[in-house]
Amino acid sequence: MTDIDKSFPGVRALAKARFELLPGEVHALMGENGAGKSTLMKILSGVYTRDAGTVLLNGQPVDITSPRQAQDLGVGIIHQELALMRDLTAAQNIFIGREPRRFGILDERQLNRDAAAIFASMNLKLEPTVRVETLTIAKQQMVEIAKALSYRSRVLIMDEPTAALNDAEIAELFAIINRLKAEGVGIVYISHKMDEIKRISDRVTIMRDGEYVGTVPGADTPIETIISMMVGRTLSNDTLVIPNTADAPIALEVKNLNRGREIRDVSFSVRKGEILGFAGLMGAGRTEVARAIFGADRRESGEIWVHGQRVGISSPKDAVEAGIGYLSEDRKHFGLATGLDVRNNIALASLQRFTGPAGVLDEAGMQKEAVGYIRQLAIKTPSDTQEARLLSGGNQQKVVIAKWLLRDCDILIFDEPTRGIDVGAKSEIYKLLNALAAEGKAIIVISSELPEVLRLSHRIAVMCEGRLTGILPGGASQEEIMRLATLRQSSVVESATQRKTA
Amino acid sequence: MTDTAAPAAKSGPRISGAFHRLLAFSGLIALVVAFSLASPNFLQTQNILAILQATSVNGVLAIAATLVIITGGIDLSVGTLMTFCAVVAGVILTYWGLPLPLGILGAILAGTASGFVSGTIIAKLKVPPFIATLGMMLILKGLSLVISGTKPIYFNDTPGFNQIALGSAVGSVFPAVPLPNGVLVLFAVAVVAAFVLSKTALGRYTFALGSNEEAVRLSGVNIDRWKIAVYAVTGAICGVAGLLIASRLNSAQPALGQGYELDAIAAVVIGGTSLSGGRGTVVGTLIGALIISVLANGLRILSVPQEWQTVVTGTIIILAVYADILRRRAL
Amino acid sequence: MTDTAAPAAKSGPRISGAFHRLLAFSGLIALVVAFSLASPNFLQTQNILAILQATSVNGVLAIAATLVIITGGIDLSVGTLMTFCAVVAGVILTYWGLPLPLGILGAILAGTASGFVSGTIIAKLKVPPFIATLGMMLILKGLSLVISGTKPIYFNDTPGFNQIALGSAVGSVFPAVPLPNGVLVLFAVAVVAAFVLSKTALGRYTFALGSNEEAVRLSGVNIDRWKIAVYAVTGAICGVAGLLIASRLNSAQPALGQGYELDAIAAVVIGGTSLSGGRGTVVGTLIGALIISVLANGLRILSVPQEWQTVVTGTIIILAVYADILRRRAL
Amino acid sequence: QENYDIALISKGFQHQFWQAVKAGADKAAAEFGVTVTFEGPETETQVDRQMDMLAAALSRKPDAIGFAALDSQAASPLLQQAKDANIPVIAFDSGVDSDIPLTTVTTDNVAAAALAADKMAELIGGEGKVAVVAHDQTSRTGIDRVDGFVNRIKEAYPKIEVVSVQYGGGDQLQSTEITKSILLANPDLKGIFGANEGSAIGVVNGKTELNSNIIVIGFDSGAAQKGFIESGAMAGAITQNPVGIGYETVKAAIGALKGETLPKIIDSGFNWYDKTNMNDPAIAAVLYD
Ligand SMILES: Nc1ncnc2c1ncn2[C@@H]1O[C@H](COP(=O)(O)OP(=O)(O)OP(=O)(O)O)[C@@H](O)[C@H]1O
Ligand SMILES: Nc1ncnc2c1ncn2[C@@H]1O[C@H](COP(=O)(O)OP(=O)(O)OP(=O)(O)O)[C@@H](O)[C@H]1O
Ligand SMILES: [Mg+2]
Ligand SMILES: [Mg+2]
Repeated sequence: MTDIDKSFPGVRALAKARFELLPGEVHALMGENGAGKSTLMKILSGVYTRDAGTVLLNGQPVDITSPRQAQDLGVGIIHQELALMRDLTAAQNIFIGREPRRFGILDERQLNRDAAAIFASMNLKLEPTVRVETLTIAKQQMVEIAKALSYRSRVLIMDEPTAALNDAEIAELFAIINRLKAEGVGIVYISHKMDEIKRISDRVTIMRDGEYVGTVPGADTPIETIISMMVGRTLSNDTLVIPNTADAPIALEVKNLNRGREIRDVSFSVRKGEILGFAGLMGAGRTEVARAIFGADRRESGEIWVHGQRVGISSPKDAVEAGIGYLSEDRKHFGLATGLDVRNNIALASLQRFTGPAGVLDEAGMQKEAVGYIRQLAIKTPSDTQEARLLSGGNQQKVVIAKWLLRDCDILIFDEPTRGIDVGAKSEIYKLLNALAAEGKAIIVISSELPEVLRLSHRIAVMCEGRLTGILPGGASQEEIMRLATLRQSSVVESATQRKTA
Repeated sequence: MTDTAAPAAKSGPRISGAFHRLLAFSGLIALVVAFSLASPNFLQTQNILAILQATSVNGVLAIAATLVIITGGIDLSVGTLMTFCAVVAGVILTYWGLPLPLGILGAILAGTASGFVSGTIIAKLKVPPFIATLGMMLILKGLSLVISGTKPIYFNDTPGFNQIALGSAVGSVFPAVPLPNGVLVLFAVAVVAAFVLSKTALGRYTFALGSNEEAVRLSGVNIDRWKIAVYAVTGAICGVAGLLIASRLNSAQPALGQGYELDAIAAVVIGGTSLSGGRGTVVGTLIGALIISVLANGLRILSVPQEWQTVVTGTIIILAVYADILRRRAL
Repeated sequence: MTDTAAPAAKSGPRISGAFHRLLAFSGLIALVVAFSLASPNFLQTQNILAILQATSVNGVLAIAATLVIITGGIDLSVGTLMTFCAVVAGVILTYWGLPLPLGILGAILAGTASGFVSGTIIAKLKVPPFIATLGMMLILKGLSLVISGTKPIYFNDTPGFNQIALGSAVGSVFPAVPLPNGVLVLFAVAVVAAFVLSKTALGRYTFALGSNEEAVRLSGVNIDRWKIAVYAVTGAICGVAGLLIASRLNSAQPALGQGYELDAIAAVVIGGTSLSGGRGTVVGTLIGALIISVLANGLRILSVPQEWQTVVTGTIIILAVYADILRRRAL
Repeated sequence: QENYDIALISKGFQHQFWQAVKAGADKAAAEFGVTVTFEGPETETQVDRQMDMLAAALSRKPDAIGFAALDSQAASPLLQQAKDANIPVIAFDSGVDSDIPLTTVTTDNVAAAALAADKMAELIGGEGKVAVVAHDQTSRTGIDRVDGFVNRIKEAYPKIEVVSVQYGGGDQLQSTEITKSILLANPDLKGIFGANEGSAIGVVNGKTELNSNIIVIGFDSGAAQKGFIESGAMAGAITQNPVGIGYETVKAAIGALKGETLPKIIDSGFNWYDKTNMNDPAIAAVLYD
């Protein structure tokens, strides 16, 4: 792909962008949020048509105008934003458009068998007949991957496939990538996780502001070089400082929280000025705990105490009024009001503050705050009145974060806060969380990225199968966390004693 | 949920699934029980046949509407399209004097063609389904009047015609159960539609489109083609409804039909199909249509004054759907 | 629009924005031009006033419907609620003989209360808006007949009443432009609704709910309260429509109203508001309502036979919306 | 005297004409000590809905049925069912094309509308343009009244031209808008015939809104039309005798149940009424509010 241009109303997404992929190569595409990575790959896969430039496939110029044509040419893609049919089953999603038939009638058993075979090849435990809607984001992501694999493409584009995945799944994905590589498939790999790039990529192409910056070999280029190519400067790498919060008053205390099989007798507390990390494998129930505290889902039993007072929370409104904010892991469905503009999304949780007499809104005030956060979080958007759905994935995530920052809660629960966020912005957000903690806020960070948990948390809570299996001090070893994260029910007694000592 | 593990865990949901599916009828059953207690005339063979007969046309229309509603669309033209198809049959059989099978074919083809046009306007011109089918509703309403010469067309010269709805193939075998053919047609349409929805590619894309159209497109499926196909099938089913109503009235009434779309859509939604698409069942729609006709019939049997009939109907429709929501929540 | 960015970048989109907003009227303008050329009687002051007057009731109803449609809901009860409010005014003014302001207040309160009930059923019982308002539509239809005693209530004892729609405050100042008050009421409602939508918290939540209700809930907003508020406001506006129609007919006609919801929703959708919620404008709705009445008026002025009127109307509605889609795509 | 249960299935329910029929039926019910129910579909196009009503009425096993057919052919299987169940059927309003009804209580709509044409001709001086605003393009009464009026004008008054016939569904507001368009399109129009109550009221509304002074002839009565005639906004109207129709229908049904022989047709008649004769007892008796 050479000299690719693409503009959207008010945005120049790509300007003379360039990309080259060899068979059997894993070629990482890097860049800040909004650099144009997804747009470039959507052009390659026929979702968008380019304004200018040429695309060569096997040396032949091609004009890819539809996803169908891309498929026929052997180009497959895993989209950054999940593109699943939520009402259909996993198997039906994977084979949409290519259903096995017998005498013109769908052969559902064959379909499920084929899907099960793909899952097996991915070491994925998933029932083909489960409705996608009921799956967690991570499982949905695995279904997307399975779907892309099923096309047996010669070129496979993976746009942040691991953003929602845990280490185990990532390892599985990398095994798959290595297998495909051996079969001669060319893979475009987009990710903001620097360690992955080092582990998997043969070459790295870096983009900035829609332009080509350069291509470097993956293994022997220092990460710092890549980052500085991405952001145009070098980042400082600050280390974890654990403040002494032992005497600080308890901000949030959760006692004996229960809900079905997902949450079993979870109790913990967070002090003012403390960051409590939540680690665990996919499906451990961390999101469930957060949602139950926040009143997003009903809980069966359990008490929630805020600043030493027991609070009755039966809806998110109660929680917010009690000073609790919750950033959902699923920004598309639970975070962003996609039709509203950036400004209103940022103000959404704090609209009351901008409501004057007679219900009239203070637009100027909203704009001021919104512009402030756009600057602080470096949200790439033409203006604060851009519709939120038109932002790149990472920038959408920043908008949702801004919403909760503006709301100024005493207790913040961040579920996968840096999903899809580039390295530069990530370190900004870490700084921000530290600053918020220093201000005396109590913060819970749920993350599937262990390094993130380790870097941020003053204490680390670990969950497994709906149970809190232990709370470790900050800076604990990865091995210790993994041990608790895989602690099955039989050994819970042990963890209970551990919890007391923690 | 994804555990393929213990069979015990599996059978649990299954039993309760069947039980809950039975409960779906609960609104309908409650109505039937209530009316039976209130009037001895309600649960008589003749009256049950009358209710089924009264359900047949709306039931078929509602099944037609179910398909497009599952795609996340809507079809406001089902009522006037039904009439248009009836008129086409009238023109073929009475004005042109052609044989019965051609009339049947003509009505169904007219429905298919009209659905094809609606579907094309929606898929190709990207006109929202509400507007496209609203336009078609008006166009078809006018055309029915035009081609019929604004008067009813009678089928007196086609003696077999009224057998489509009124004859009783069942009754000729079991005289005790003179089930009208119209009801058989309804069930046949229901079975075919349910089969199409669950077993064919068309059905799969119907759900997929309603679930996430963009995702289907990104999967390389020619969504335009399938969308048009769904509207065409809906049109064909409206053609069947046209034959049913014409047969029942032994005439094609060109002015009838507007307003019928609301009853059809109501049956679909009462039956649990979501207007936002992606989910729905033919059985649900049938139940919805039955609830509407049982209510109408029962209140008449009880001689409830007409102005109160509408009040009660409105209230019970809300309650029936609310009961269904409670049931699902308990699920 | 509110770019704080470079002034150069600002003026660009602004000009084209204004230009495109003008183009939004293009369907309407094209119709007006076409009818003016076809008939010398079309572009006469009196006929224009007649068109505006004819738009007033449907326009107000359509504005009412716009609000709930932006939340992603729907209100099928707007037509019969309008009638119900008219009947309430009739009961207060004629049966009880109370003074005019109480009648006006009563109608608007009745509308608000009914909207409150619909909203509560939708928000608290989670009954889909289609069903809740379908039920309310039937309930209100029946209640109108019941409380009026199934006969029209005349306002002969309240002489000022017909001035609400028919008098001309403008005409008494500028005799050359006898703009009926009904049209002023329509514009007043439009201005207030546009203000509420764009400047107030209620308006913001209206859009937010339609955009992603779950995200709004998870932002700690009491979505039930706001949803109920939107339906209540919609009901209040229906109350205004009830006063308008009653004033125009100098009577509350209890049987009228059903079917009006379709025209109202059509105006909303023709005006570019999406039935899936999250976007819409009052100006668009006004244009939609005007397109409908210009079409009806123009075709009648041209004495097009009625059966062809519906055909032409259907076609032009589709074309007008298609033209609007092309315009947006070019944007 | 037995407490007979008589089911009346009419062509409509909410319109004042049908409410007057109902009033007459209720009056007879009270007088003879029988029970009467009264139902009709929403609009006069909903033939199948009327069938459902008739079917439900049959299930109720009433002693007798009164039936105003929207389409008499369509009803024949159900009428046969009534006959088989020995339920006497009385037709009312317009006739039923069948020998099952024992009698028909009816008005000749064609002749009634022709009388309206005569009056129109007389009032506009025998020449000029007139128009018709009717309720329904396909229902029996709609067709009969439009045909009756238009044909009479054509046959008897060559100098009068019917320039427009439009249908407003009997909806007052829609009829108002239609009238205004007709008036604006034909500034030299002399008169409009409103073919039922809703249409006639709409015509007067439209005329008043445009300050026109054309001649309006209405059909049916009701408080509004009576008021318009008193105020001069409407020249006069044709009235059927709906109260009488309802009354006679119930009376005939009772007669049939008692085994009396009934005449084939019971003509309930029609009258022209205007300011001059409105208060005559004979006319006042057939008008309703
Ligand atoms: N449909 C669209 N309309 C308008 N602007 C768009 C559209 N799609 C993308 N953009 C803009 O184009 C730019 C590039 O977006 P793109 O999604 O390619 O970024 P990205 O590199 O994938 O970022 P991320 O890492 O956040 O996913 C962004 O500024 C984005 O706001
Ligand atoms: N919508 C749902 N319906 C039914 N079960 C669900 C749903 N969402 C999650 N679960 C189940 O709840 C449990 C925990 O959920 P979840 O995977 O979100 O936990 P988590 O610790 O937050 O993991 P993740 O790493 O995915 O965020 C799992 O057993 C999962 O299968
Ligand atoms: Mg991206
Ligand atoms: Mg989670």
